Amino acid sequence: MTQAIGLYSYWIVILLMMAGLYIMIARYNLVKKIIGLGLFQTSIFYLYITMGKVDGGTAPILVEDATLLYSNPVPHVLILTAIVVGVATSAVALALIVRIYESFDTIEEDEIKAIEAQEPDS
Amino acid sequence: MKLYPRQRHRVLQVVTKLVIPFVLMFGLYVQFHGDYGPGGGFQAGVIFASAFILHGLIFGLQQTRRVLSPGVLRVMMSLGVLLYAGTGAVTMLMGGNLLDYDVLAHDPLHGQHWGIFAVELGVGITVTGVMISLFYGFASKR
Amino acid sequence: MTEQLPALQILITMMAAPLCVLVRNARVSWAIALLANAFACWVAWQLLQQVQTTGVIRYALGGWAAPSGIEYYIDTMNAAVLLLVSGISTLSLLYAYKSVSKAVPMAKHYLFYSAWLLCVTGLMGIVITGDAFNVFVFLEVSSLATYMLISFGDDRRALTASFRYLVLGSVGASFILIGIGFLYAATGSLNMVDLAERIPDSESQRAVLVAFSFITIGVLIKAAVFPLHAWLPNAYTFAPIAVTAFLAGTATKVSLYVLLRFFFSIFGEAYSFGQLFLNTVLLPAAIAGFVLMSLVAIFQTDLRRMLAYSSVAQIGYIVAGFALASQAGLTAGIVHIVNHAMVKTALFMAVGCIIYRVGHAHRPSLDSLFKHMPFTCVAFIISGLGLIGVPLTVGFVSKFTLIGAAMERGWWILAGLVLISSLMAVVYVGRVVEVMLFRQSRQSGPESSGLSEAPVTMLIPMYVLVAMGLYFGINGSQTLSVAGEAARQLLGGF
Amino acid sequence: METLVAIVLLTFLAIVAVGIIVLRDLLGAVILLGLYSLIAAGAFVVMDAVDVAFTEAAVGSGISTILFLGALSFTKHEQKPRGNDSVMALIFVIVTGGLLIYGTLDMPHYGRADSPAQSHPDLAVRFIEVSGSEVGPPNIVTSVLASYRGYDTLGETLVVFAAGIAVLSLLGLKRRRPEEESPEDAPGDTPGVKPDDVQSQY
Repeated sequence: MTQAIGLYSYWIVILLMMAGLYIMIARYNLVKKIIGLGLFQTSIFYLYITMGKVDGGTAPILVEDATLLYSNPVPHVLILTAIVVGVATSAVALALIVRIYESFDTIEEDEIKAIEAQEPDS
Repeated sequence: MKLYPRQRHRVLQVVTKLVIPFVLMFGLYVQFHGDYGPGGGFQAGVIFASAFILHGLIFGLQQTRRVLSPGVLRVMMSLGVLLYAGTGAVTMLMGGNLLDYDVLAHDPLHGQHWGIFAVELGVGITVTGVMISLFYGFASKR
Repeated sequence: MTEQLPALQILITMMAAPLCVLVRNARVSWAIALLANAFACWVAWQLLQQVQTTGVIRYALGGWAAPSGIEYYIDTMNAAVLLLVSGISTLSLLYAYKSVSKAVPMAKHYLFYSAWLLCVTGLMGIVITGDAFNVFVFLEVSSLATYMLISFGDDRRALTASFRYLVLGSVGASFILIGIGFLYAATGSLNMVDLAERIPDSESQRAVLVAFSFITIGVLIKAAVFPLHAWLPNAYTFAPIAVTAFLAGTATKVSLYVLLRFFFSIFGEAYSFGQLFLNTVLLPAAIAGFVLMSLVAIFQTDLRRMLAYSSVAQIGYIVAGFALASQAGLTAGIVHIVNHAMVKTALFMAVGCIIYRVGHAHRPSLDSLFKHMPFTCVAFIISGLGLIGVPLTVGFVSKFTLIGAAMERGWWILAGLVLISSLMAVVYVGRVVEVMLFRQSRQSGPESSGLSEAPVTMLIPMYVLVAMGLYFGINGSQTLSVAGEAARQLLGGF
Repeated sequence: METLVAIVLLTFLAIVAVGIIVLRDLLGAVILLGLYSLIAAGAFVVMDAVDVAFTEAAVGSGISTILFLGALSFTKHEQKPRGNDSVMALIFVIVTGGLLIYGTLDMPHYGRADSPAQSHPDLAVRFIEVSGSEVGPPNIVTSVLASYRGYDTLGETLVVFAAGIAVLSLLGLKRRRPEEESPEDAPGDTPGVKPDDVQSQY
């Protein structure tokens, strides 16, 4: 059973990551891009956690039982940091979107480009 | 974000008032129990902030701002970072490397305990401040 | 005290950032920022001295020795880049005081300087650390601060420039995160020195290869190397000009440093360039970068945008130096990092002075500016000559070294193309100089009559950079010896 | 059993991801993203990452959904229909994904206890074996997060702080006075309503 999904779970996660990346670069809507970023990053977190899993292991919280097998805590720590970084990035991005909507009256990338193309540089 | 303070969600308001103390209590639990179970400064900060966000959603931002003014939030988010980095500075003054908590007490284990306590508190304060600020920022545009 | 210097390098600017938010006063926060930066600059200078006498410095954070904890790893290369970043930042801050007061509302100044401090802290944190994951964390600190700094620009397009940079930068950072994840899965380590030891023995060589390509692409995006430079021109054009001057000298340079660290120290020259033939990808990109972007720069009418494209071109030279993967090539690349930072920052400062007085940087309408702003124009011309690579300027030192390195490998075409793109630089700098010096004012309208020289606090940092450019141009052996030392250490691995 | 649960959750994630791609209604997509995070948090629990699951549930499906909703409440809710999707983007994504899958081919399999990551003597093994006596807290993640890699967490706090001041500078915390208010009307408002009226509505 374990062998069967030995790599399978990596692959599904990679597919999910690519879905997020695709939304980020192919969609014109700015909010949708950031949704794609969230999808992309959450899937990366999943990939990391997959790496730390040990079969038959338990959560890395020490208990008085020497025979217990623990899962690897290192990816957990890294991802805790990465989650925070991710939400910080989306917050800044969304604040920018709000301001962009205020000054351009649209959040579609191609329409913004069209408006910008009409403005001279200086 | 549109908030409707004047509408009569009396039930929601009463329930919210009942729930908020428990949310805050849970936040404190997560903050200080992070050594033993899942949790820590960051999660606690988010839970703390969620109590205020709930208050803002139900009673309107004006009311929440009376409880917690933006100036206080600014101080909170700076103080948290200063507390964390300051712990590092103190360990350096006491002869250790940056963030080497061993030197904080006579016994390294106690030092570690105090160090982790201080930095988790710093994280918690900053995260609470920033998360509520984010909510204020997005909610107060209109 | 001396053994705590590496920590002070980061800690002071880091603590100054929240302090700025606490005081909420424009002048005080500016003073705090300037003091903290000057201190960081002094520390970096001390570290450079120390590294050159005692060799590599390793500083275990939290007292946990290397692979378990995070460590600072400082050799000649990072010490030099640290000095560059903190130095440029200090000068730009001095410059920012007047320049920013026009662009940013007074009530937001404390946020501006706080973001600046965070940005510097992030950049220095990337450079000083010896831990792969820590690079990602501080990369994000500096990135978020940079997005914010760019959004302070007074044109509404600053917002979209910042947003596009955010999207591309996040893709880059996520790629780096994926790469580090694969490295961790393949070796179980995060420390750079430890990684370098474990990578050759790893049983997951394919994962290592993927990690290598993802980290490379991610960093190339952040460094704005040619086909991945899309975020840079708008960001540089619409950010407040002091920020542009600061970023042009530091942000891309730090990313290039990360590239060096991963290529040469962690994966090793034999792996990156021997086994993977990285130069077959990197060199064409670099060459296309400096030729095409120089060409594009010629047709720009806005000085800021012209210099931005020129920056992408100059990054091409640096990457070409790396791609040679030889002692001489690396030396050329590293020395050009330093030299270009000085020249480009001075140029953007000059443009900032023009914007401060004239209100725009539209080349065709800068007729006979020399009469009104002689000091600014002289600084622009000298730095412009440095950009072209005229003898006795820093640009000459690095281009001469680069051409020498190319010929050592027998790559005559590269040497020729460097010369050709330098000629293009002559054209785009020359057109500005021609307008400034020789073109007669079509009308002496009210617009140009009241012009005067830029404030002294803007001129001083600019002239410090111009003087340094001249000094290191005439006396090139100093920077070359430091760069040569850094290249030797890089090629030797950890 | 655990692996079975993991597979089921992965399938859920895939379905939600498809939903996010095809949905044009942004509000729906945001809610689905929150759901995605919640399912991922569930999967993290299955994979023993309780701290991560806690954070992902609080942040991914809590705070970040609120932020998205906040942003959406004064921008448009609908993504405009576009013609054909970009082929270049598709090719780029397929190449990237292919490269990643190639990289996993010789990766340690899921759940293996003897992989390099699990057996590094100075990281994973040391943290599990001696963090209790070296640092103290029973929760190893807390020990590593706050002590062994405390400097990373300092950086993380800085990132949060940076996001805070960025939103402060971009949006401000105070309600803007009517004359400062932007001229655009948000969707849902009656166009042409004077600022005073808007004020009195609330």
